[in-house]
Amino acid sequence: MFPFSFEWAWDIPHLVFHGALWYVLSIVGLGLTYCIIKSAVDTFREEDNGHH
Amino acid sequence: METTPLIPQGVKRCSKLQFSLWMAAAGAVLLWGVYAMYLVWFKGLNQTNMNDAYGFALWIWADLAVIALGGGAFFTGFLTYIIGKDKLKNIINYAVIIGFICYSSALLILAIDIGQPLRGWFIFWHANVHSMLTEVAFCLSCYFAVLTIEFLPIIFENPKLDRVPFLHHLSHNMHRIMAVFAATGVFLSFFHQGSLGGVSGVLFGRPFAFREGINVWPWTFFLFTWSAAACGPCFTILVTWITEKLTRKKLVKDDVIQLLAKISGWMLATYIIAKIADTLYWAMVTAPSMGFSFMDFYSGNPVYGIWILILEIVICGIVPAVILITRKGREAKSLLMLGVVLAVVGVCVNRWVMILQMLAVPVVPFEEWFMYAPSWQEVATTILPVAYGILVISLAHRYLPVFPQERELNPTN
Amino acid sequence: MNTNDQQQPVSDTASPGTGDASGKGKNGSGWIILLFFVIGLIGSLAGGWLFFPDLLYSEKQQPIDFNHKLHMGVVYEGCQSCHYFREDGSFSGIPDLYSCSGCHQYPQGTNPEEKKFIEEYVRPNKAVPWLVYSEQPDCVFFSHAAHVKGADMKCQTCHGKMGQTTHARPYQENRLTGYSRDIWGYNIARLGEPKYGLRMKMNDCAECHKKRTGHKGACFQCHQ
Amino acid sequence: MKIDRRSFISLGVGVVAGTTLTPVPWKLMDDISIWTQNWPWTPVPKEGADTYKTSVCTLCPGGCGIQVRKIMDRAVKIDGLPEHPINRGTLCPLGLSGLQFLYGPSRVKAPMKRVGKRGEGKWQEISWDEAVSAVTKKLKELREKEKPHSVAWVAGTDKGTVPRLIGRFLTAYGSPNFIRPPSVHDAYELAVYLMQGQEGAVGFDIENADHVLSFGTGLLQGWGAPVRMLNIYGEQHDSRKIVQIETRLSDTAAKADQWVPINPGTEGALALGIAHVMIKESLYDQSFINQSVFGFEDWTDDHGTRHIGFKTLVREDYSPETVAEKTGVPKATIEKLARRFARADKPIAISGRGEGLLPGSLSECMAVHSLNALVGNINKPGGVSVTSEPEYAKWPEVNIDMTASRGMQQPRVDGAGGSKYPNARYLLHRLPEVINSAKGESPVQALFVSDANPLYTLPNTKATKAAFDRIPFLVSFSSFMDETASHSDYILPNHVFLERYEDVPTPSASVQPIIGLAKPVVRPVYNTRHVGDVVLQVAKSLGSFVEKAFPWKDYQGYLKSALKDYWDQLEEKGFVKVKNAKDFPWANRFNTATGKFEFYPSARNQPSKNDKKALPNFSPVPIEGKPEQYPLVLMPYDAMRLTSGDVGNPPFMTKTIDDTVLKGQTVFVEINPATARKIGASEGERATVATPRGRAKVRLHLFEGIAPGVIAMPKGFGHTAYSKYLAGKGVNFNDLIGPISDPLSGLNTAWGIRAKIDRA
Amino acid sequence: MKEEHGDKHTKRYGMVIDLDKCTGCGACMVACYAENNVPFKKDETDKLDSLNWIRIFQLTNGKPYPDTEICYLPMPCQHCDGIGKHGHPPCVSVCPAIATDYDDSTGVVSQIPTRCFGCRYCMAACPYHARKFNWWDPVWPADTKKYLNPNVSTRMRGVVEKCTLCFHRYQQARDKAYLEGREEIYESEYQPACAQACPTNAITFGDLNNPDHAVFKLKNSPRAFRLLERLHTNPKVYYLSSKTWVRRAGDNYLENESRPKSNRQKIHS
Repeated sequence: MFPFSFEWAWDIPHLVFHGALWYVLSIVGLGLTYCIIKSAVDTFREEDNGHH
Repeated sequence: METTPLIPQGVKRCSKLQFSLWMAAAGAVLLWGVYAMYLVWFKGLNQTNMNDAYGFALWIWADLAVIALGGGAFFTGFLTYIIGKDKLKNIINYAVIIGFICYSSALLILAIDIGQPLRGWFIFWHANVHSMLTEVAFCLSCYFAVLTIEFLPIIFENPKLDRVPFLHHLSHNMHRIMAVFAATGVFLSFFHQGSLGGVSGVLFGRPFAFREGINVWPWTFFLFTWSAAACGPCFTILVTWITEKLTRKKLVKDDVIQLLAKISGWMLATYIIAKIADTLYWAMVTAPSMGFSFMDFYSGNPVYGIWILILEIVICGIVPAVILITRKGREAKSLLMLGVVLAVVGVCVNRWVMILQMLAVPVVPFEEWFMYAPSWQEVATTILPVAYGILVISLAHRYLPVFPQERELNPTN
Repeated sequence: MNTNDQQQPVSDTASPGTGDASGKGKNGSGWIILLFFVIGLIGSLAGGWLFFPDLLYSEKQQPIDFNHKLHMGVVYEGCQSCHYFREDGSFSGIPDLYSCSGCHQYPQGTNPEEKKFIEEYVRPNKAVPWLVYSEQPDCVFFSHAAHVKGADMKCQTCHGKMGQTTHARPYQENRLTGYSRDIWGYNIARLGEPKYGLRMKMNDCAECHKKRTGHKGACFQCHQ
Repeated sequence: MKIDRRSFISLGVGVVAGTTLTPVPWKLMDDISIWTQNWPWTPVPKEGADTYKTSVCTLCPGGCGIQVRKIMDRAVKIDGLPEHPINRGTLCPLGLSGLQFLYGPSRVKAPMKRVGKRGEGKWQEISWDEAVSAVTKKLKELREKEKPHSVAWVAGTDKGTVPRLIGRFLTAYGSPNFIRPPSVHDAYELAVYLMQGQEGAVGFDIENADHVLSFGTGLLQGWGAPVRMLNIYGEQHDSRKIVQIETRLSDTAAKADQWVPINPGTEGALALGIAHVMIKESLYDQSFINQSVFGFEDWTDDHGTRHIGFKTLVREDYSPETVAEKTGVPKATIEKLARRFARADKPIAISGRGEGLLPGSLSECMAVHSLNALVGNINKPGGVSVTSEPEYAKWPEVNIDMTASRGMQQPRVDGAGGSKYPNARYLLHRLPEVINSAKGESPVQALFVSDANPLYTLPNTKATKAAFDRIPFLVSFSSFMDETASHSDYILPNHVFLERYEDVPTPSASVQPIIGLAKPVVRPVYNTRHVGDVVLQVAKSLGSFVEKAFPWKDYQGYLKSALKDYWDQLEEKGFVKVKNAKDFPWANRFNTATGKFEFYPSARNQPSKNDKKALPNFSPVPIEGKPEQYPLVLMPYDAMRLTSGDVGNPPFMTKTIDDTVLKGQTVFVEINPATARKIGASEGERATVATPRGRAKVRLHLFEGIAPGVIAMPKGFGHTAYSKYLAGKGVNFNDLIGPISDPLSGLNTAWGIRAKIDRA
Repeated sequence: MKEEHGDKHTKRYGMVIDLDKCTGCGACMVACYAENNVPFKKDETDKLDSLNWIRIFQLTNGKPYPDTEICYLPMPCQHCDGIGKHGHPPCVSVCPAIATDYDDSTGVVSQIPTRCFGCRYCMAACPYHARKFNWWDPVWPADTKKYLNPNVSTRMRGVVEKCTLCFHRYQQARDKAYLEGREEIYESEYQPACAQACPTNAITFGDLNNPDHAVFKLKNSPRAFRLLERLHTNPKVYYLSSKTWVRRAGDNYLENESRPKSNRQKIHS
């Protein structure tokens, strides 16, 4: 799963498989992070603006 | 009736007492399952009736079946967010919840099923990228994460949680980019549904299950995705209908259901054509090349006869497909439900055949058919997800605004 | 707590629009939440990195404080004088009592540890329960012959300066697995130069194999 | 400052987020996995230097050489000894399981005294001194009562130093009752004694034979030295024909070049039918028959009475037609069998059923042995010969006192050598009947059992148990909690073969005399003692003449003195091939009255009134039960994966047993599908098999290889003792059958019993 | 049908089992238990819940008395070379955690119980049922722990195990060779416990690529066949039998035979 795990190999099957995996994980992770940060900012901004 | 802040506004819910009794009943079943699960975890898999010939058994079937049925989530999501069938937004929440239940159950079953649960993470860390099961595990977990992400905003819409500003925003923001998650989910689903098909399809030591295909993907890879896309939504329709019956009110408008049914119907129709083609090729070319005749797989044992093929393809394939693609069939409520039920049974039978019948068929000529009946622990742990699903659905339905059309269809005053 | 909860908003609304500072005060809950998050984060980071490793391992003393250096001075064939290959190619590992008592039937010097060794083990003919720093799990087949004879490696390459030690250092045992800490390495993150010889997890084997032979090897090469 | 629930939630989130960034979860995850890989309850075998010790396996009379791999002080594996002539580096499943006897769960760990009722399983551990003095006390008491002859000793074999020691002890003490359990060799030995006048074990030089005609003998199922037979079978597969005459398609029949199915119990008739064809077609060895035999042609005795010879007998009574009718073997087959046998270069005929734990009928044995005479293949390489035991050092004669002398003059309790059965040496199967029918107190007052388990191996277990219950003093020397040990008063556990010295005489049925030496491979695991040492100690504490008969300090000293010249070589190699034997020194020298091979044995006290009874003939052994009531015939069968003798099947071997032989705790009875169809039974069905002697719950296995009307059952199950890995599995065949004494020899001949099947 | 794989330099250890010689005595099974620390339970009659790295099947020709014949067939892991290319046995590629692999230098299919987490996919993949699952915690009663072989790890509950061709003996032989400065390992130095014990010498073991080894010639015997050749699992265990019905029982039908209507013989085990 990681380049430092025993089974890792820099070959095509690994790159395809894990490439896809990390691609998906990145999208999901980035999307989620975006939502969380955006929501936190929204929350603060809203509180600053004083309306609920 | 009650109106605590926990319950969404403007909808009717049953009394606390009635709800508690219902939950207690389901909880008792759940506890039974949990006890069996405890036995399996602490005493080992000897608690099951599995054996060296039946390494996969009831659980794995249940796993495959719930994943196929949970396919409603990704396919409805695909139709809603990517194709843009806006009408389906009225059922997408429920599809997501059902998918969430199915996939969390699947993961739980896998955790019970493996002999060394504490080492389960090896499948990720020491992943063998050539194994279909690895692909299943990764996609399953990732997709489960996606489903959770899709489920969360619905949870945050609970009136009480919605009052928390952060959660309110989070819910809103997640909704906004839901299409991205949904697309990822579709991608993941395509692969793991397919890989589940690949699980048996790649076994070239098992002429009953082995299929040729494209590159590393056997035909079952595509057939499984296809059938999940076809039958998953049927399960969503079925559960929606059961929920409506139990709560005694209409939750989703007919046109929504019928749109979904129509798409399912066409998916099912095309799937079954492909399945028939696959079966013919397998029976006439693949299996004979491995030294087996078609009837070897359907004779010489007390259970598996040609009937199971007829059941799967004709009764639970062609028949529901015909019902669902004809307007008359869809519009007659009882016919529609018959079609939906048959489709659901069909996909379950397919998974059974591909896993359990596969293991029953003797390959070495001097071995006999292997027959198996599950132990109570297996049954209990298989029913556990059902009870768990009922609990989650009940809670979701009571406290979350799952059905956008509910208020409109059931005006409180 | 509850009453606080109820009172707080009152005081909040009591001073509306008193500028930035009070604005923060009003919305202080946000910052406090953040502060608590940071406290939790830093606290757990500190606990996990600083205290956890010591909690995970228990420390044991060797039964006899063995002086490798001293022995190296009096034997002729270096390490293999005591840690020899048997005829069948297997490696003897830690010498058994019989090997030791060849010389130590009677005290050779005045070292109290030697005296202890003779009294507690040689006389009653009891095997010494040495704690092996590099003990591998049972599933591992490590061929000393392949490394020392086949690949001509030096003992020091893996075991470091063990031969030059004058005292037996404490043996740290993983409370969960029962293994020596040497296997994982003393640095919990497995970074930096290893303290005593090489780290001996499978990945460490693989790294060297990859470097020297070009591949990590088949399972059965090193497993039984 | 406002600290509320949300703050704590936030703290929690922080802790979780922080922890994921520490080694804690990841290292723990790894360590927990490593813990599962090394569960403390899953043993880890200790490493260490390995050594190999050579010894000899004594678990059966095969005497295979073994090498035991040791790691430090643990024995970890038994393999065959490559240089041993019997097994040449290979081994049978029993020998390979040897360490399960050493370390297994059924060992008796110390001397025991019974405290509950007999067989109740309540024991008290005692010291060896107490054990020896208890035995001494009883023996003294019996001598004082002038009843030394009421002591009997059942020992596993009568060959080797331990039986000699026991025999010497009994002689000095005053009892003639040394008894060896029955085996097929009783019949062989008696037959060659009668026909050749030679005493000794019968060896079959199958290595050099090219045609083996086996009358139901389990050549590949544990007969003789089992590994020797399997070795021979495997190594010269193409150069030797094996013909198996048997009712059931046994493993031997299956692997034979030809299987001749036969009606049960008619093997003797077939042998004579074959003789008929050979004589009729003049296929016999003319020179041997003309020069070296007596009783082939008709003859006239000293009184002028005319007697018929073997030739006349078989020509008159055993024409292929008659024999075909009796045996069910077609006439053409009989003729072919005869021609092939006769034309072979080195043909051997072998009789005796299965693995050979049953003596069988003397006349059948003689009939089959006649075939060996007809081809003149006796006392020749590639033939049948009598081997004598290698000579050990001679010991001083035993001086005995009056009590002992009077005791020794008493008839043997089993009747062997008496007026009724003058030729028999041991008749253990008669013991239960003798005791049970005795009026008043039991003729056996004290019974010692070593290397034997009569409560399991004797037919009619119920009667045996009743008899043993009448014996007031019962001592077992068994290393294991077997049936006899668990019913005895004292258990004085012997070392198992890996812990003790013992000489192993020439392997059963082998031509080449070999002495093997079992050596202590490991130190005794438990508080056990060599039976030889116990005998010496008992002798010592009995004092006077008995003590004087034993000038040795301990068994090892005694053994060394007995093996004298061989000792060093034995210590080093583990076995010695005794030289002179290879030359077949007894070739064509028969010790009969006529100096010839006698078809008509003159050793019988007087010529029989009925010549046909004196000559090798077919006198069918009646089997118990009425055909109307019991329409089927039940036969036992032996298998390599199941020991049926005194040694209980070890767990490893039980594990190899097919699920068509044993399922759960229930044994299968083999039945022909046609027979099953008649009673409407189907595969795997549960049923009760009933014989005149008992009933047993079984399951049915439909097997085409068993003759219709016959059912078969494996021997070796139905143990009630040993450990849970053996006890309670299946049925002891001896529960279902009783002994039938051969009117000629007294030997047990019961090869089967009538039975019926009641479907459950 | 008898395909050859690999060049002459790599070893391909395998065995040839002469069914004409096998008498079903069970020595191979017991030798295997003893060598490989295979545990035993009270009831071992459920053969699908019984750890056997080599199991003897009894085949019959199904003909009625007295034309019945039986044949014993010992079946260890077939150490398949696999379909198409070298090193793709049915079980190896399916393992999600690489607990089993194909060793290119010896052709042995390994199984590492400590890596295995018990998903049993490999068991489903193996047509020979050569892979066994540890349904129970192994127990060695009384002092039987003492006879455990230190060269073979005991397995824990919840993992798959199978025949390793006694690979630890190869490791030991290799150690000795290293010590003696040898490259080659002699044929006699590396023999699995079953082959060593077999009293009829029915089991021959060696390097199928090495013309000096006995198996090299035997595998080309006209009596030779392999189980289920049509699946292209390409086993390294060859069987010899002079009987047509036995050879037919090993494959579903024979090469030169026209396909029978139903190719499955009614052969009971």
